[in-house]
Amino acid sequence: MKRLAWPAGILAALLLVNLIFTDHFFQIEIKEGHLYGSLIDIFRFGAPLILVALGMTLVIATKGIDLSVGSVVAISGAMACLQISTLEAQDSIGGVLGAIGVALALSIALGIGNGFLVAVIGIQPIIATLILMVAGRGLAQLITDGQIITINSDPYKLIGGGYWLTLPFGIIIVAVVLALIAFVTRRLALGLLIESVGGNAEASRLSGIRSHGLLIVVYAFCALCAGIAGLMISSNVSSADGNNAGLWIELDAILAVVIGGTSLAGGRFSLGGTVLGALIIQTLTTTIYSIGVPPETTLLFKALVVTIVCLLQSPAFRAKVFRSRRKPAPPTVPAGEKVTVRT
Amino acid sequence: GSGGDTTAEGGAPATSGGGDSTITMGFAQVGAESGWRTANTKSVQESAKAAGIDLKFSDAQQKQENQIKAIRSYIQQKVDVIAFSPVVESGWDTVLQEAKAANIPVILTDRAVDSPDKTLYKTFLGSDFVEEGKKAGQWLVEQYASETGDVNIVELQGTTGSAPANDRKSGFAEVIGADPKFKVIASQSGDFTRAKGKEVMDAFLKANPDIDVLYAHNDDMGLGAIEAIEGAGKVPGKDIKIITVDAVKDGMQALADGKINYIVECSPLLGPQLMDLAKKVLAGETVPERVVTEETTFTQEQAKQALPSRQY
Amino acid sequence: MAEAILRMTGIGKEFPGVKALDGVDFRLLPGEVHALMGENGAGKSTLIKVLTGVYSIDSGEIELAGGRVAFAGPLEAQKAGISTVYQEVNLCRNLSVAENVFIGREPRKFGRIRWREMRRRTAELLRQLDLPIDVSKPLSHYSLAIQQMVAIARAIDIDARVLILDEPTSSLDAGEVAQLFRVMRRLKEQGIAILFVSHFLDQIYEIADRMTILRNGRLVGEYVTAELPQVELVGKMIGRELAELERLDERPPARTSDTLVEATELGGKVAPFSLTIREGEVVGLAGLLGSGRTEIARLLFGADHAGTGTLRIGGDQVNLRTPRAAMARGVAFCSENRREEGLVPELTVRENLILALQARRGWSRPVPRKKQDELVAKYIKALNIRPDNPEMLIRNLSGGNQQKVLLARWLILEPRLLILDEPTRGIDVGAKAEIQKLVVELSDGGMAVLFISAELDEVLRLSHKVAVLRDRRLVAELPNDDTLTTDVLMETIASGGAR
Amino acid sequence: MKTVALPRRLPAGLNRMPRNYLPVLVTGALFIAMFTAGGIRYEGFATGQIILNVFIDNAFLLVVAVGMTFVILTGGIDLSVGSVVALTTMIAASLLPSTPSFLVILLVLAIGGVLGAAMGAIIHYFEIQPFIVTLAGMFLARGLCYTIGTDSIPISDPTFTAIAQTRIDLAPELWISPTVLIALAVVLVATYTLHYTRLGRNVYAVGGNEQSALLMGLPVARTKIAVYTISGLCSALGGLLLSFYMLSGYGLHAVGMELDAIAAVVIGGTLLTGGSGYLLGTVLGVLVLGLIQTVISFEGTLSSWWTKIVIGLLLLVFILLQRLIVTTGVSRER
Ligand SMILES: Nc1ncnc2c1ncn2[C@@H]1O[C@H](COP(=O)(O)OP(=O)(O)OP(=O)(O)O)[C@@H](O)[C@H]1O
Ligand SMILES: Nc1ncnc2c1ncn2[C@@H]1O[C@H](COP(=O)(O)OP(=O)(O)OP(=O)(O)O)[C@@H](O)[C@H]1O
Ligand SMILES: [Mg+2]
Ligand SMILES: [Mg+2]
Repeated sequence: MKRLAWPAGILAALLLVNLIFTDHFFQIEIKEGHLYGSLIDIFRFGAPLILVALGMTLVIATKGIDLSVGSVVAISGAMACLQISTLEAQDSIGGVLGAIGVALALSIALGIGNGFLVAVIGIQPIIATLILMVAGRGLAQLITDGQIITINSDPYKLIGGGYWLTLPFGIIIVAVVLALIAFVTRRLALGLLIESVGGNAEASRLSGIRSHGLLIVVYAFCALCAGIAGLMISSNVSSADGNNAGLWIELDAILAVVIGGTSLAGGRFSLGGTVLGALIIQTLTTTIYSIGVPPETTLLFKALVVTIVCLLQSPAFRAKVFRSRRKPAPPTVPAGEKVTVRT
Repeated sequence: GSGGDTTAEGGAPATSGGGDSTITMGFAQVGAESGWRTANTKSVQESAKAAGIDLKFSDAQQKQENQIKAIRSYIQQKVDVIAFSPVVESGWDTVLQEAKAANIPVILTDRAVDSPDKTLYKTFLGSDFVEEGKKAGQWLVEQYASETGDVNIVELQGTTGSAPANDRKSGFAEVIGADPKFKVIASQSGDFTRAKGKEVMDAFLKANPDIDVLYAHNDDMGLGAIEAIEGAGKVPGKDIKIITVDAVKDGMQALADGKINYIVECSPLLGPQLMDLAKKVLAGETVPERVVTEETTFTQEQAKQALPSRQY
Repeated sequence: MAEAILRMTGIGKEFPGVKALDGVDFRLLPGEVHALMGENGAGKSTLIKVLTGVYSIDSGEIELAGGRVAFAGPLEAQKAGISTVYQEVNLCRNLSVAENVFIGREPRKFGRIRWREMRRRTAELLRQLDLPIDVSKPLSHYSLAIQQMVAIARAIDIDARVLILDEPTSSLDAGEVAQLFRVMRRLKEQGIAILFVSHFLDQIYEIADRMTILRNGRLVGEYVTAELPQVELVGKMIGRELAELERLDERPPARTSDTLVEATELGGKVAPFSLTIREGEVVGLAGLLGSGRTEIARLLFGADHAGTGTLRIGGDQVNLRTPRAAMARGVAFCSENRREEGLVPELTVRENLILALQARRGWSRPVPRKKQDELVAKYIKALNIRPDNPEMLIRNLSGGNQQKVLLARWLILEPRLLILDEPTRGIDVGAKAEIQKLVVELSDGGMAVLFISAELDEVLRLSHKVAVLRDRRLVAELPNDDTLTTDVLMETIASGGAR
Repeated sequence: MKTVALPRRLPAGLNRMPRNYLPVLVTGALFIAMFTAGGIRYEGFATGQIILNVFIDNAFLLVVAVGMTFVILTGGIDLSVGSVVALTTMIAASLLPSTPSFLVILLVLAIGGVLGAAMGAIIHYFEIQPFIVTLAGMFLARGLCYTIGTDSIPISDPTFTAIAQTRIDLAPELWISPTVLIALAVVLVATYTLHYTRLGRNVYAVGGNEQSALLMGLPVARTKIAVYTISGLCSALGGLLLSFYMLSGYGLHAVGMELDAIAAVVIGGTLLTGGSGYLLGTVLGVLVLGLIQTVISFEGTLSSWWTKIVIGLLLLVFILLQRLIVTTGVSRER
């Protein structure tokens, strides 16, 4: 896939930087019966971001945006932990599943709310989801009563902090969700319909696409992804923090989507690109921690990398800067004829 | 008024909320960014109720400008006394002058302001973050007094730029800086959260094979780091010694369990003292310029004893 | 012969996979109207865009008034005295009509825009084109044809040495075209060189002095219009003879089949009207700009809500709330406004083509890829869509080819009623004949067609009956018998149906 | 018999006014309704000073939102504004002890403008999405703040303090700060620019359809770079107003202000897709956000989380009403 070449190249370059600056970065060993190493960490901590970004990809493909994912992350984690904390036996699988069900159902309901505001009422997505972004944090804290709910449940711990067949369980969840989305959008026709609505909403309506329903589904799905990510994040530290869980994850997710090559103007989307984009961001974060960038300069470093990534990805930039090297030689130009190139 | 027996006298303001004799206090809280802060809010709210003070509460969501707006609106609402926990030290002069002009006394909690004009507020009640950092450093110095080799320390800082992060870092650095064997080999922001604490610690563990000590600016980051340490197959509290600040319940539990070695307390329970001070100020009594909250430190033994009676 | 004001030599332009222009020479003399002719996708628009700096050229050179130029963009071209109307209406629909005419050169005093003056001058200008509309309304308020007129007004008001008009008349009716030609002649007398693109051969023969013909991005030749008979012109454009047109010229007999659609006092933005369409019947809608043809079509398709009246389709009374509901009843609607209401520009030809079919099947039942490829191949061939690469993004197709794809989108649904709003807009003679033939075949096969076109000839040629609109009111319904001619139609339109 | 109202040709002005300004009018009406409701519910609310306080407390946001309006009208977005505000306060605070205040003011304005112009140029010439470029700008500016220092730096410069503490009395019990005047001046200049200059009209054209604007021969590059420059300048000016307001520079100032500014612009009826909206709407948007905050602090009993929930709910109700009235209004007009 040529479209993914640039994000993949950038990811490789970032990893290379680590190879040079950090010892043992590529070392993967088995510890405590599971894989252990920096690369594994990137997947482990990147899993929630990948999930949120996948949901966001679909929303962005419809020409929308969802700012509320961070809040949904917090709400879902809070809800699940609250339920589990009231269980008699926190290790009961049934109880944990119930809690997860409630949390995800709530997430979906919130997503449907977003979709309703956008599709039916016709509110601009950024503002429609901003409402939940603001109120949702409050809701999450209302659920936790402003405290951090700590739980002690092994089955729940598995979701975000556990391992299965030596692999971090979060990665398996991501793989399953990714496969599901890929199937529904690329094997079935949902992807085409989403891209069509995002590309030209009026033309899609006149072609008979039920765009309202579609939008609601997409926002609900995005919230579901955020909900699962919320479970992972809270499970990873066995506690729910209504105020901080998923803070600013919407920005990272949007960044991941765009780095992955999906345009915020809607239309075409690339799931693979999004996954790569999220991995780039997580690698960047891990890199910052490992090579010891001081916290004060972290943001400068991030700005630098994001700028370089975007410049490299921009065909216009490549055309302008590397023009001398890659100027296409038109086969029909007779020798000696002057060629004018627009600058 | 109901239950309020404190009438405004002496140096009390000329205006009074609603014209009755109940004291109205405007309290501008920073936000609810942590369990600590929530406990602080609760304490203020509960003790206001207990003291029969009518509390107007506002939440600034960690933004100084919001806090200023809230204070200004309290002036507009003609409350009797204003209390607030400044987000940062600087930048309060203008609004405090407005309060002074409106004859409304101001009490600072949790954190001071750096205004040269000390008449802008009546008193300051709260902890000293630099002192907390120093206490953490002192314990470390004592523990490793006999150690001759290097002591490798990693630090989990609070939110970049926030006052507790800045001060706890500098107080700690000041104390351990006296002895070159203490080396801070990595220091990153964990945003005061468990999730970040775990993530950063995971990276630290991989990049630095021998870490002796972890200093976390709050319990939550420490708790997250403990998980990372366990995940790496090491024993928190033994292989890596852990010092944190705050002493919230989960932290105390971990301390009692031996996973943390030392906690410097930072008490959020300022409410009763605050109400007391407010009444005194309104009654025209003189109050000290600085009231330091009673805070202690906990070792593992002390934690086991204190745990059953912890309120937050 | 006078010295050429514009000379392009050996122009080459290649897009990924397509050689749009290949060594084309072109020259334009002052005071002439020069037609640029060619099939859809021949490279006409590309030549124009290359000239005005929208695209850079791969090879060749451009001289304007003797000096070599390479414009970095339309702004520079405009400054050098080249005023252009591009093929798609390229105006800002959110701005008022007056602003669209004057933006970038607003009348100002001390840097302050003089709105009143601007509106006054716009109104005056549009009056010259016989278009007395409210110039302070946003452009989006008006139909595509009016937008096209506004674009023309803008271009002719710009002080220019060269005026380029890329298919300006594609949705205009005869009256508007006459106005435009009057203005063009006046400009020509002032020595302005005019480059004119149109697929209406009559118009070419009426206005053009000379013509340049392109085929597949190559120059066929430069001719004096008067010396080149129509048949030969067509032959040179499409590279073969065209016989179909004549065959269609016999009158279709009136249909007596079952009624498919019956609208009774149906009203919305148009005055309540009644209209019946039988199975297999082609009903033409005739009327001037903004007479409400499109709005009738939209009502029948559920794209707009009907405020009053009833609609029966296939005997059942229906209340169409969405296009989807209409599609479920077997109605299809190919909009006149392909950019806003048709194309999904970022999708491929294939995806655009199967879009409505897929929408009807829903997201969970994808059209199998093999079926897609078959359908697409079939229609690419049937409609001669070029380039014949189904995986090309539709926005990279030439205007006429885009139109064909959109038409195909609806044809594959095999609807019971097909509403075609200006389906032949911007389509070349060859393909136009194909489409007309297709309409006849479809209606013979039992499909009802509501046919809207600004070209009365075409309406007459295809329709079993013609409904005439004036001022958003259906004023007459005429059977297409021997007595009906374009003149009669024109008269009916003008008199408001007092026949 | 039912009849259809055919669009008649009304006099230009009359016909144009209502439809275009409807969202703004509705927003204004709802604002007044909200203020009235607050006045009924809370003692001491329905005073002129409350409105003036909203202006005083939001002067900086207003200025920033004005810049954001330009950007959004072209269909872009500028996420860097909050950080640039913070950077401005930080630079001002760190330079003021040793540099004359007017130099500092010029310098920060220049920095804001240059940053904006740079982002605009990258967005236009390299065809990178504004969201990303300005996000990088946001990281950059915030990062620069921390590089200057992580502590909050007090400002004690006499000029700044004087501006900060001056009260302009309008009437007894009614006063404003000089910052309000500055903000209002910015609004006036910006309104004039948008409606009476070519730059302003080009902004609308580019937002309406960039491709068309280009083909119409409009200076698209210049316009796009200009709006980001304006936004940068406005952010820097907003930063100065914030330094007057706070008398301090701090890297954590104005966190998330970009969202407030965007929200204000959008609440004011401007479309994020560009090409449609008015500055008056933005002013109303800022006032609405400010009034919601005032209501919250008058309510005075809300816990931290209920504060957020109520802000969200008020916003929701406001937007629903606005949307409802505007759509029914428009459909009735047709
Ligand atoms: N941006 C582009 N990218 C790729 N191919 C393009 C692009 N623009 C045009 N083409 C191709 O160049 C060829 C010439 O197109 P052009 O638009 O010039 O045709 P035209 O003669 O104007 O046709 P029409 O009569 O349909 O308007 C077509 O094959 C078209 O597909
Ligand atoms: N002369 C006019 N004055 C005012 N409004 C007009 C005028 N002409 C058209 N309109 C507006 O243009 C819109 C489009 O009309 P419609 O598209 O139904 O016409 P049409 O017969 O299809 O004409 P066209 O050939 O322009 O497509 C209508 O909403 C109408 O209000
Ligand atoms: Mg063309
Ligand atoms: Mg029409």
